[in-house]
Amino acid sequence: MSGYLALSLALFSIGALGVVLRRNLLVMLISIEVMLNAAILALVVFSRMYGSVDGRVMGILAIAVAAGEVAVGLALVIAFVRLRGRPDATAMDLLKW
Amino acid sequence: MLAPTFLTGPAPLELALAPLVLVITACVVLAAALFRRGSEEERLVTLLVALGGCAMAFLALLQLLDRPGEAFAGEIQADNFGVYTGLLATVATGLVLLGVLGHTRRYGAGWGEALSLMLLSLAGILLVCMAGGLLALFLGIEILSVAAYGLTALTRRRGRSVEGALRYLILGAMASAFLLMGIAFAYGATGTTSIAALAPAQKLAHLDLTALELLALGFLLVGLGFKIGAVPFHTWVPDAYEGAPTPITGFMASAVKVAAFAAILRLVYTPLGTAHLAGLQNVLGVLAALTMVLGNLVALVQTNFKRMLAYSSIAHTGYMLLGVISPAGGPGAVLFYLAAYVPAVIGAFMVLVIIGRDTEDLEELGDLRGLAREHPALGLAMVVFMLSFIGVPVTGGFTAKLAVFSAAVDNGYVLLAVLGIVMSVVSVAYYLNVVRLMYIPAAQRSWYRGPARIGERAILATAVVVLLVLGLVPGEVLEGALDAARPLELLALK
Amino acid sequence: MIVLEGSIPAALTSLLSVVAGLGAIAGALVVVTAPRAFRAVMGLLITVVCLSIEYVLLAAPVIAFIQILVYAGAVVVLFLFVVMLLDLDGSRAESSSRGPVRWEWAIGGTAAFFMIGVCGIYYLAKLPAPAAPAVSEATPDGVQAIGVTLLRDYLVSFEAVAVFLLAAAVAAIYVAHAHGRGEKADPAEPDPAPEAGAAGAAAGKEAP
Amino acid sequence: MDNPILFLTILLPPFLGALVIGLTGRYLPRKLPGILGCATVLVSLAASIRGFVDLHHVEGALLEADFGVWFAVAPLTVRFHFLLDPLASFMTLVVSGVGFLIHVYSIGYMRHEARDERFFSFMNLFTGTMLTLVLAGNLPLMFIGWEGVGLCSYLLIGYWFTDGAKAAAGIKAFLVNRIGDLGFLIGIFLLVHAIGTVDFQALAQPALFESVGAGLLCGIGLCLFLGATGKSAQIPLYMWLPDAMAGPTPVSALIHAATMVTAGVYMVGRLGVLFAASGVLPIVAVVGAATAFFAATMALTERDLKKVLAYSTVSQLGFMFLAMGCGAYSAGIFHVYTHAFFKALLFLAAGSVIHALHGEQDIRRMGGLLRKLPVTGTTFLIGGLALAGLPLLSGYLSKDEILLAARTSFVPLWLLAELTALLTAAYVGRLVWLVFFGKTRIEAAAWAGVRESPPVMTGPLVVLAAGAALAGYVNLPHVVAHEGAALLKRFLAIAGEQAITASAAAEVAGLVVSGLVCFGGLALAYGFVVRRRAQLHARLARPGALGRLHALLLAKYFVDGFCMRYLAGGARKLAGVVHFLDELFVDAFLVRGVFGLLVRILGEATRLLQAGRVQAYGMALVLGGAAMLLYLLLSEIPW
Repeated sequence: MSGYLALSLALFSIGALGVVLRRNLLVMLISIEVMLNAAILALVVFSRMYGSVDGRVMGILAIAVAAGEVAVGLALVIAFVRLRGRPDATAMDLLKW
Repeated sequence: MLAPTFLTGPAPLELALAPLVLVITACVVLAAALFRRGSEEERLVTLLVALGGCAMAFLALLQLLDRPGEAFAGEIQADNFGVYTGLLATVATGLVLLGVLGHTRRYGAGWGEALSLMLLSLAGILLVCMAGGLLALFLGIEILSVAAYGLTALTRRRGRSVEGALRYLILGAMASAFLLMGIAFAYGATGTTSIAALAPAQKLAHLDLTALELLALGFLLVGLGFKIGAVPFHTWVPDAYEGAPTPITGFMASAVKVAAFAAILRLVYTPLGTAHLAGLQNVLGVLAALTMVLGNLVALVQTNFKRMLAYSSIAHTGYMLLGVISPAGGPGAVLFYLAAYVPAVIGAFMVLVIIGRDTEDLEELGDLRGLAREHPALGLAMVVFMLSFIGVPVTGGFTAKLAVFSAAVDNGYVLLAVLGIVMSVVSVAYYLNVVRLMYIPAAQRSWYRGPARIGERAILATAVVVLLVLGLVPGEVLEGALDAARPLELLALK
Repeated sequence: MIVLEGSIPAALTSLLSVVAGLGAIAGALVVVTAPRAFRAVMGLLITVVCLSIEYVLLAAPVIAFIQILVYAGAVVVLFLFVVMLLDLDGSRAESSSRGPVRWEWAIGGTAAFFMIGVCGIYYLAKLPAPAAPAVSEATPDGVQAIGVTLLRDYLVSFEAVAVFLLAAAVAAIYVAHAHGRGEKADPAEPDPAPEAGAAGAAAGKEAP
Repeated sequence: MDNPILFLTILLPPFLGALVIGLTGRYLPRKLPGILGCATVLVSLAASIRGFVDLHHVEGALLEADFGVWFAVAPLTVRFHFLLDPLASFMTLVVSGVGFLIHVYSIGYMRHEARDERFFSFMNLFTGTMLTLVLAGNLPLMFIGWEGVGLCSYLLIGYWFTDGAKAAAGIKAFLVNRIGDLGFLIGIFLLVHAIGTVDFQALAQPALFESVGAGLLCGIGLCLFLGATGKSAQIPLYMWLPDAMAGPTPVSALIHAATMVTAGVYMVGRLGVLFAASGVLPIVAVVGAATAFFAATMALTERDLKKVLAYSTVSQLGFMFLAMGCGAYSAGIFHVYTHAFFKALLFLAAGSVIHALHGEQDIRRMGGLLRKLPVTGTTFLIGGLALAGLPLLSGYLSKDEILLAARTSFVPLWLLAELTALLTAAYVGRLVWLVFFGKTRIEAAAWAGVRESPPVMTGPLVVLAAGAALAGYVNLPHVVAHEGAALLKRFLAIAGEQAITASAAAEVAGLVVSGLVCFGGLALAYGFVVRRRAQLHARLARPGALGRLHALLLAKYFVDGFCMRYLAGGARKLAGVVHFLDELFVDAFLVRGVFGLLVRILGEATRLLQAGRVQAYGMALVLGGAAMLLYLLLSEIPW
């Protein structure tokens, strides 16, 4: 069980790393997907640990949420690229301190 | 013996009625907008429908006051805490809708979408407020967040709007991942998904889940700290607030904030949270201090009114966090603080909406120059809002700060309370700067002309009256807030 | 359904789970390091597939199935679609991945995060063994059990997901819609091109 | 005895007036806002007199009214509870009486303003909040008034918002006041924490404080005193008051001389038992005496007519705190009362001068005005002499009482106070001479146009002058009027007051010394201002930077006489130091330093983070999460 949790944490961390490191907005969104997947893995692991269905049900619904979120994210990226020409985080410079 | 309680207690559907009404109204509005979005009259009608939905949700919630009940396998938990916060958020949304009553022309594109997203978001907020299960709470937060992303990008041709929304979404989705991870660990540590039953597992010789509990709390705090806008998870606030169209900003600063605090209070005051209350208090205490200091100091140097209010909103989050960490009386004080904060912040943003009615968005501080001379009533209302933000007596802000700080002192956080007071002194500078600017004579060119619309008058008058009432005779509301939060406190003090 | 726990040797199961886990991590690393968005999408696909293998090994074949269905079937395709739409790969790969946050900081921070979490799990928590087989088998992970739980215990959440998807759909369609009626580009906004150039120049200055 | 009607008649009219004038003033005939404003204060005054009379017939000399619960946060219940005891009644009379006269005067003073309804609305609001402060029956209610008067002060200082400096002065005043309020609030919290009540009547029981730790009690006292120093412009929070002179002169008279600034003194008197028990009274006395001295030295060299008076106000407030610190509460309140008359008079007369000279405030460009402004000049002279402590005028009697108290409690403070009194007489002499006597330094054309102010302005001056001359006779020293002595002191009977016993000889000696000090100060002024006036004039007539000329002038004083060299030079230096501190701390440090640094840091951060701040924000999420997890794991796991 600990191994699976470590895997989950590793995926979560790598996802976070992707968000922090990459400038491409699409890759950032993909990294967020990795993070969400890590969380879903944790749910399934605990579901297995307790032998209850709850975690799995939560996981299923969380997959739906992740998909919905990515849809909105992609829509925003498209709108952003229309305005600024490239899906680059460094192009987000209109809002400042 | 069971019969009377069954008869008097609310039926399951009654508990879920308010969100249901909102979702149905949202669908109606959306459908109407899909097929007809031409004329201003039609927009007005859809707005009235949305307002009607809010009103019905309000009544449905009001029904539940003092009639606690739970249904749907405990996923809906309509205790007074949930109903109180839900009512507050509903009123806030209603006020925002009322405020754009005269603005059918300005926000032409996306009118129907905006209304339906707002209603859906409110439904999510109500779900958060009345959530009895972790999953329902998470989904409520997700609904309100995803609607908020959409709303922030409502002016999709404006770079700022899209950029603010995109930043909000990237960080928000990241925070959602933290939240989901936290929920997973909470489930792992306790074996249950019901918030009320979220208790540490029994310690057995070969079994110790304490670390899981702590991981759960840590992840949850990141996710919820993000939603309430606590430093260092606050960074989305100024961007999203500045980028969003102003009425939407008002909505985010009021209703969404209510939901965020409802969520954090619910999760801190579970058996799981109270088992590690000391650690949580320390962590949140540090966050509160950082939040108060950073919010106020950065607000000082802002030139954009919306951004300034965003940082001020962060600062207020800091004050409220003091209440969150004070088990005795704190949660109630936070509820009351929200009640006093919501009208002021909506009012302040609405003044901005009103003066920019005929033109582009006016949102720089300089745009307020001379406002009070030209429109004394607007100026006066704004003065009241600013004073309430500062916490000057007779306004609700004073009573609210008094309640929160005295709760903090009561719980031994004297230094934090002193810091809070010091920081509210610092805040005087930027709030009064607004007042000063408004009284400087200037030939402003682009304010609205003509008399104020009925909705605008209504909302400003309501906000001012509510603030004064909360300042002068807060008794009833304060009692109500304290009572509503008492179950949470009892959990911690046990 | 197809593979139930216990029907294959334990050693093989653990080997498979290790391999799949490494695969998932490798996929995630591809996401982080891929120079092009297209490859990052492929990395996500690897991770997703490996994870679904893990789910099967965790006696959760339904969720594995849904994972493949939703992720490989919808999310990845959606990403690919957007990548093609924006025509990213052909014209410009990310010239330098060196963002504003330095490599060392980012890796150090996330690694610290990971280490703290793992220490918590490995050294501090004494986790229970997977629930006794009796319990596990008493609640077979059939579609039926999940369905019943979903619609009995999580009815509100189930409905809430519907509302969520509605909200997401409205938001996404509205935001991505190209030609709104009565809309015009905001004249108050600066012209994107010079802005972007300036930002690029600024970024370039910071790089060395 | 309950008498809600009385309280409503005192409190409501100004508030109603403020509301009506503020909302409808623009549509009213030209003069109506002013008249309305005066009328409402008159009603309050009448009711205050009624209350004063009633007190004499009431058992226990206490009237109260309770308008229900304001709020209840366990363990604290705060009610809308007002009380009128002799102390409050006396203050009410001062506030509404002097306030009424100043309102009348304002009609004349503000008639050139295009829209004066805002002014009268704020003035009425101020009167209402000040009365709330005075009549409050508990600390939070007093805090309403406390904040309210600060707010009105802010609004009125910045009345001419057109002027950036003036608006800044308003903000500075409010900000400094808020620092004091911070102390006040913390004091209230600590009080609730320690004792659990904030009711003045309950707090007048000495037994209440016996069980509280000395340190905590001292902390409470210090915090509350910090509040008092903010409102009453004492060291270290005095610097806002001179700047506050940017407001219209009636505002200076009402708020920054007669009423609001005395709120701190009033608060100390209100909480007399608490302060006596807390052991901070010596600190109060030292701060008061020090403030009195420093402000007086600064008044010596100030060149702005109103600012001289402002420093003088700070100095006199110092005297009041000295009295409070010596436990002679009634002496302090007595000085509040006489000071209200003569300082309001001085400000109004100064306003009349400024009015006549079309805004000129530099005393070096005045002189000889007595001929042109006989009423103003005479009344100013009376007020000035009362301030200087000329025997038999009101200031003499009240100041003497304070000096007596200081002498019986701590001799060095007494000596400092006598020295301050000497300086007071000196700067009064200098001021009066430079403004009203000698040859005029006003240009001929302007001189010809100088006219005495209209009766609506001089009327109040005359009334106040009578007050400034005679107001002291309510509290004669014991040695003079054996049986009828100290009427005021016996009437007030402030709880916690320390009895001061002095022999008849000592009293007489005190009276004589006070008189001598006054004459000595005037003589000093005569010697060094009047006799040297020719040189002064010659120097100033030359073109060039006035500052350098003035410095040269001062250098000449150095050479001329050791005494003046010590006084003026030292004062100049001291003033310089204080100004420097003020500049350094408030302007340079707070405004330019901290804010400037902040802006620069933020600017840097912006530059660094401009490209893709989202990632940096995400990093904050990760790092913050890591830190929180680490802390939680480390603190909660038993190792």
